[in-house]
Amino acid sequence: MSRPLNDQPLQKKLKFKFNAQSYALIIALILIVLIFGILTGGEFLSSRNLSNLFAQMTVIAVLAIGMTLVIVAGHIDLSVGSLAGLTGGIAAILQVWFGWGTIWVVLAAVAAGALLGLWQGWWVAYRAVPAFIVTLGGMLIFRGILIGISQGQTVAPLNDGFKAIANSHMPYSIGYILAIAGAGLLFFSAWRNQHKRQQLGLVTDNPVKIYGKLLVYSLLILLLTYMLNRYNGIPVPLLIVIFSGGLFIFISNKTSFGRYIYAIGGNEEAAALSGINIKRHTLSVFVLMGALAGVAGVILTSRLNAASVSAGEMYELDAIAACVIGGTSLMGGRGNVVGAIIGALIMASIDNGMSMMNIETFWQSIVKGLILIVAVWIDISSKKQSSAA
Amino acid sequence: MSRPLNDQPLQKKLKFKFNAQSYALIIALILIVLIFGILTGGEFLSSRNLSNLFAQMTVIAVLAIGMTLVIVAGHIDLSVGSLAGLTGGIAAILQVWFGWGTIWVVLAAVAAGALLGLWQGWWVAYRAVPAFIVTLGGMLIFRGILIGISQGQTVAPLNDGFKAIANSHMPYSIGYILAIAGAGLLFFSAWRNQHKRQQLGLVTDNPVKIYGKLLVYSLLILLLTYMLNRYNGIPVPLLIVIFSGGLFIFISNKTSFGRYIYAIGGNEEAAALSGINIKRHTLSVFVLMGALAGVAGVILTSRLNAASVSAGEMYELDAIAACVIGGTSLMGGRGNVVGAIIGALIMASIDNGMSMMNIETFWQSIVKGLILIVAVWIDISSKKQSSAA
Amino acid sequence: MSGYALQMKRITKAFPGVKALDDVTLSVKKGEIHALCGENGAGKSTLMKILSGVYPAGSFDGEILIDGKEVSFRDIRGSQDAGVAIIYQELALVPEMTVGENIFLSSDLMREKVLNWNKLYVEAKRWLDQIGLDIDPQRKLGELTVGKQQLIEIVKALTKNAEILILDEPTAALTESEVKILMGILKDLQSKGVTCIYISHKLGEVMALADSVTVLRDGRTIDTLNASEITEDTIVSKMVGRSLTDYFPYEAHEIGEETLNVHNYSFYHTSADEKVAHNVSFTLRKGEILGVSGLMGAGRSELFISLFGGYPGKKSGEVTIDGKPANIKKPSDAIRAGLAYVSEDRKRYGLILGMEITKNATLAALQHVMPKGLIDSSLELKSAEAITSKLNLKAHSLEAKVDQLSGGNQQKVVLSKWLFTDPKILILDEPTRGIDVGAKTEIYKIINELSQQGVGIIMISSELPEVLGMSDRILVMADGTISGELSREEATEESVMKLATRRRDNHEPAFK
Amino acid sequence: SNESDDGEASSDGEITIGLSVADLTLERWQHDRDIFMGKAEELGAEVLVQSADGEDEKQLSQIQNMLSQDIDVLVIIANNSDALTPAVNQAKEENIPVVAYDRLINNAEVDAYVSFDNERVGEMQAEFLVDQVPEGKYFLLGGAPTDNNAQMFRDGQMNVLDPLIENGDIEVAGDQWVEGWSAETAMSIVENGLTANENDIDAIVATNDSTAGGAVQALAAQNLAGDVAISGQDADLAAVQRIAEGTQSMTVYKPIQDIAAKNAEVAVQLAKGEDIEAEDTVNNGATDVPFIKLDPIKVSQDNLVDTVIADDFHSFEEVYENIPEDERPEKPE
Ligand SMILES: Nc1ncnc2c1ncn2[C@@H]1O[C@H](COP(=O)(O)OP(=O)(O)OP(=O)(O)O)[C@@H](O)[C@H]1O
Ligand SMILES: Nc1ncnc2c1ncn2[C@@H]1O[C@H](COP(=O)(O)OP(=O)(O)OP(=O)(O)O)[C@@H](O)[C@H]1O
Ligand SMILES: O[C@@H]1[C@@H](O)[C@H](O)OC[C@H]1O
Ligand SMILES: [Mg+2]
Ligand SMILES: [Mg+2]
Repeated sequence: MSRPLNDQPLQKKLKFKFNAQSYALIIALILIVLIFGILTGGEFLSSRNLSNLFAQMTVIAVLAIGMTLVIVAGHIDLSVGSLAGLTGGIAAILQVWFGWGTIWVVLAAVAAGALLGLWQGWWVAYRAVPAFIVTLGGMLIFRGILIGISQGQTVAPLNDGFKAIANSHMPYSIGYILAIAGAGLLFFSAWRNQHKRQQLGLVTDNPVKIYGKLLVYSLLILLLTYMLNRYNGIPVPLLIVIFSGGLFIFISNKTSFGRYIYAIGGNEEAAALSGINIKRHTLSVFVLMGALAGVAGVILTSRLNAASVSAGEMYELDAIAACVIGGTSLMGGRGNVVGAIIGALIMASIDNGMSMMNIETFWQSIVKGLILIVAVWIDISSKKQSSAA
Repeated sequence: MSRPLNDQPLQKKLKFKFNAQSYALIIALILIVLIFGILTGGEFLSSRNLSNLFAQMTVIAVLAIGMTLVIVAGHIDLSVGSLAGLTGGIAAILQVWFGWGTIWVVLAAVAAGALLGLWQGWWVAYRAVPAFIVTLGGMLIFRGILIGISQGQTVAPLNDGFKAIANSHMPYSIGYILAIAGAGLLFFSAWRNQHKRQQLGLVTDNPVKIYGKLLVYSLLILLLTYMLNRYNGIPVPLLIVIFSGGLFIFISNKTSFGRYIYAIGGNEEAAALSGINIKRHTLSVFVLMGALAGVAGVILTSRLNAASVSAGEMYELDAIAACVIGGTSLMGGRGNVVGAIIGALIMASIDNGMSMMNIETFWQSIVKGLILIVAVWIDISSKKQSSAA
Repeated sequence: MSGYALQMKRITKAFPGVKALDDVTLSVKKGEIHALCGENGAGKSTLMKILSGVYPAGSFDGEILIDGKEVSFRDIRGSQDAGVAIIYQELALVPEMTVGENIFLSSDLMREKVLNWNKLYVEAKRWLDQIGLDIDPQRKLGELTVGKQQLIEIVKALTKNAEILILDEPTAALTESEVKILMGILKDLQSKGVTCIYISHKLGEVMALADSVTVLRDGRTIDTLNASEITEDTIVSKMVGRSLTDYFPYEAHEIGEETLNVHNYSFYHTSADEKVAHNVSFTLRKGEILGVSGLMGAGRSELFISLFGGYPGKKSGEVTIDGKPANIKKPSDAIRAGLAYVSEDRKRYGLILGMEITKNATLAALQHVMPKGLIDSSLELKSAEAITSKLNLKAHSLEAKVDQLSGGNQQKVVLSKWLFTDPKILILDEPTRGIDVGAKTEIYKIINELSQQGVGIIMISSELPEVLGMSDRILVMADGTISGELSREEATEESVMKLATRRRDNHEPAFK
Repeated sequence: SNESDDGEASSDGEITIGLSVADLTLERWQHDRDIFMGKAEELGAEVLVQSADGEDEKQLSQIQNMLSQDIDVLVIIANNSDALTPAVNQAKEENIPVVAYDRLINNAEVDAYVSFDNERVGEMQAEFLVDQVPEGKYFLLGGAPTDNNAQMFRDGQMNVLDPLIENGDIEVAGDQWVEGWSAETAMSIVENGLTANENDIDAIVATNDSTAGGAVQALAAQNLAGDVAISGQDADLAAVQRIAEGTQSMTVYKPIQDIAAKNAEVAVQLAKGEDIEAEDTVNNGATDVPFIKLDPIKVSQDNLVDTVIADDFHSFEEVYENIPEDERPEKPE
């Protein structure tokens, strides 16, 4: 053939494109953070507010993590808000009315979430009812059940152990240990990967670039830990988000299950023709989403030290918005967990910043709506530019 | 070549398939109606309740009519509830606070809806921001504006003229005249179509079958008119639904605009290369949706004789559900207005029937969720069966 | 032992309204390359989908024997485990995923609980190298051209080390040189004892490869020919039920005045920095058939899509139609100016798959069925019937959705759509891709007919015999420019290939 | 059309009451319903109950549906005082008497209004806080911006606070409304408010108990629970428990026993065509409505036993569940 198939310049451009895309999101986040920082005279960036911010984003972040997989698989889940409310209610009822211990209560909530996820997944996967309808139905059903079993009452207060889940912080020293361990892990896995690639004779990236990037990340992690330690320490709910996020990043990149989900969402027919079991995998996605809704419900109840019948209302929309802001395509096949977490952080920052500024509520609605549109627009137009480049 | 184009048996089978599909929906409706009829000891089917039922379905039906086009074009509109609330609020404010006459107020509400639709359409069509995000933003923005301009107050009461829009009925005689005219129109257009096909030498359907079907329809129309006349007459809002429905059926079947929307939703790239202006048509769809939200807002305010800041909350989900129940595919390219109206009727029947039975609220939620899922499942499995037959 | 690697006996399969297969029998000997021929819609793909478990046991009648043992597959995994690998006619790839992932999507490498990416990419690289493809396995598949994607699909099947390899029109999107690579691979596999079933409408390939040929027609087995019996004429006559004397029914026709003039035309990628085509100039006359040849990636499709207004990005140069400057910014301008463009990728750019045949056919010229400003559905049906029957479209009803048609018939729907616009200038991009010989001949006849009516025709094709056989004049493109022009008399395979492989830097400075 | 029987008890002699509840997903209305039904049955009436889940249009539809079921009297807990005119008018056309329960219905012929005064509730909240914290920084935590009542509570609060704000005794540290009365939103808002004011907040005017609950959680995280005065309303169980513990200062208890029973009585009287007694009237834009006014009660640590517990609204054990036995007040008989 006349031209080498793998002309170098093309590849470089591709690299750049990937970066521009993921950076746009971070740039949007930084912009929002800076603007609020300035408008609140620095308060927004105070240790204490950062701590609050991370605690405030957790429920949506946990839901968004699961939602990413659901959307990547080509579906949607409108029931997560109700489901978080219901599982949180179940947790509270079991503890307050029946005196169950915290561990059992948490397990029960997560199991209930997974079970109801299974039920929804069954309709979607094996009965081919569109997820929109199944989960809209679920939204009504779960809320109804919650009202029914709690008789409309707010169930409170919970045990200290349960309260601690969302309201405690890591001791400073452990915070630093975790941060350093995390950074170390990053370096180690990068080194191991480079090493393996060398052994296998694969192209290795420029070490300066790789380790340089990791250095920046590590410094950021340490800075954040320092900031949070200046206040009460790393909030435990943030650790839950990091842990669930890590788990789901692993699932989506490192397991066949994860890759199959991307394949199914990217081209269901091709996936089917490749022998992938569409139904079983779709079912599993909903089970995982349900379990995460259970986790979110536990955090929600723990944070409020109470479960109320309206808990979690409308969270589904926030969670979906977080995913889309984070670059997940509603057409399926494309999306990533990190983006969704950043999306949740952006959403929480908007709410937090405006409430710090004490803006009138109706203006908050309007501004939030506008920022949502503009943030996604920036992301999209940067992608277009770079993919056309 | 070996096989002729139009061999008869094949065509008949296709016809049957089409019918099985559209009948499934009607069968689901009839089932629901019968069950409630029995459970309420006939009350559900009383003239008076039918009259209520039709008045209760109008707002969702009007929204669902527009939503069909939006979804067919491959988008979604989550803002319609807020937009109906806002336009309804604008109508009330203009009349109650500024003393505008009813006609002007209605025009202003519809124009405001169209304008805000234009704004959203612009973001979707010309800025390529996913409709989900644009209209989620719109949902927040419009609700915020409503709270801002009404200062959180309920605006009431309106003029008699305005109140009449959703609360009056057609005199009996006019009701019958309309019914007979409608039936006549059906026959006339069927006859004209047959005639044309004959002239063009196309296969014509069996006249007994065609006119027989029309006869059944006509009798149904007359029966319904009779039932409604036994109470107060045909409710005016029902006429608005019929009129908007008719208009949009016409738009989608008879105009190039409608055809192009289906093409765009079916395959945007192919549509673009066929010379269709994607952006302009997408924009127009949102403008139409906005205008219909304006109509819905007017009906809502007229019905309550008041505009409140929470008006229309969550209606978007009901409207979308009505479309999906009616066979519109969330993937775009497929859907029809009649189905959406029937979908809205099904949703309203569920609410009405359960409230006639005085079931506890939380049970209503649960049962509604279940019926939603099962109704769509019946529809889908009937389609599958007939296409696999 | 029968010596047969595969026997399919009395296979019958019906879809709603269509009996796709009716008592079909297919016997394939061990280690042979067995070609499966038949018109569009004859049932070839359906038969192979039955073999590969897409249509599971129970959804059809008949039996399948592999190595003489009866098998029944519940799903695709079943056939994979029995050593059957298939390359589907429609690409079964995921554009959003990397090349490497796509290659191993259905393999054990991807079935491990925890994936070893490094190993996967090394393996992918090894397979790609083995067949001479220098593609980075970590690239996103969607960024490759259709041709290369097709090759990836082939690699994907090869990695399964199958005993029976089915290729359903693997070369539809390949260039001649790529076809040669593929043939090499197949011969190599054959020497290793792999049995192949090869489906193609390109009889040249069938002649070059096949040890035996089974011909299907209208869902029935017509005959199986052994090596000694295979000639193009026999295959064709068995396929269509009569003999076709001339595949390229070129008829001398009157060539009129100039209709399209393109002068110094250049256009850029959307990023505006890099030119895609550079200073292209050519003319087209009324009634002329202008062939456009070139290697894959020469920029032919993009040039004509750009001329048609379908390519974003800056452009420069003059285009005149019938002497008047044409300012074409978007496809609707082009249609109004009398241009029509039949895309090479019908599923993506040609059809609304979920729409009825009728509506697809009228989409680009809807105003023709709107006498009073509104769509007249009777007239629409009538018009669609007229135009599709001219093309001999086979469908059980014109109100059927396009996605139920076989590939060839889908192509005819696209053609119908553009013919319905009454074009002055018809651009055909790979018009016979995936089309059976009979239909091809029909399309050539239509091309002739149109040229006789004075329509200027541009036929982009990667099939040299087709270009040579049908064109009045041939443009050859290389690297985004026109590297030469040949009259019908001058044109031979050699002269065209010489121009096609000419590098731009030989005669032009590189793009800015 | 279906003529109803002129307010007389229907043919079988039993009275049917239609009770339209604004939103049964809130704890308080469940109490209302239960007590109302108990009292009505005692008086020999049957009750049909529907709940509108806080949606105006749904309430209208449900009232229409009840009217088609031959009820003798209609009792409405309006979700929105201004949005039910058509429903009441329809009832009037059919000669069915209408009682406005807890919330007035404007611009329509209502036969009786039995209620606490919503504005008065707001005043009580503010009065209590001002008593405790006469000078200082106040954080205003409004109700749902889309709830009509939230506006009325705010009006009442401002009646008390405005003069003090003007003379500088009280400084407003923040003013935020809580979407959907959500506890979690309230918690975030108060967290942010505390941060923005560096914990320098002396009182929080929370409009109901669920938002107060979220606020108390935010205070607890700063070890401020109990140090910052905070109001509430509804006497939800969780709230009176907080009052017992000292983390919430007060709630406004609307003796539901009274209001529910009174409404049931009035409804039965109207259904029988009897006259009702009311000291007051209130003009709703269409007519002077007989107003049977009930007093809401401020509940704080001092009078828990005499109010919610004495009324059997909550039991002594429930209320003091989280208080060690020896620190509990004496259990009443
Ligand atoms: N899913 C389906 N639903 C309905 N009919 C189908 C379906 N798939 C194939 N058919 C019909 O079955 C017949 C055989 O189709 P098939 O795809 O096997 O043909 P083919 O020989 O592969 O043609 P081509 O050369 O065009 O690829 C055709 O009439 C086609 O329309
Ligand atoms: N999706 C894509 N991403 C990157 N480059 C592309 C893409 N599609 C086409 N190209 C490049 O654009 C140029 C022109 O391609 P084009 O498809 O027009 O060629 P062609 O001559 O029509 O060949 P083909 O036989 O493949 O149709 C080539 O350099 C090709 O590599
Ligand atoms: O009692 C309150 C009610 O009046 C209001 O409408 O909603 C919130 C409740 O706390
Ligand atoms: Mg085929
Ligand atoms: Mg091409």
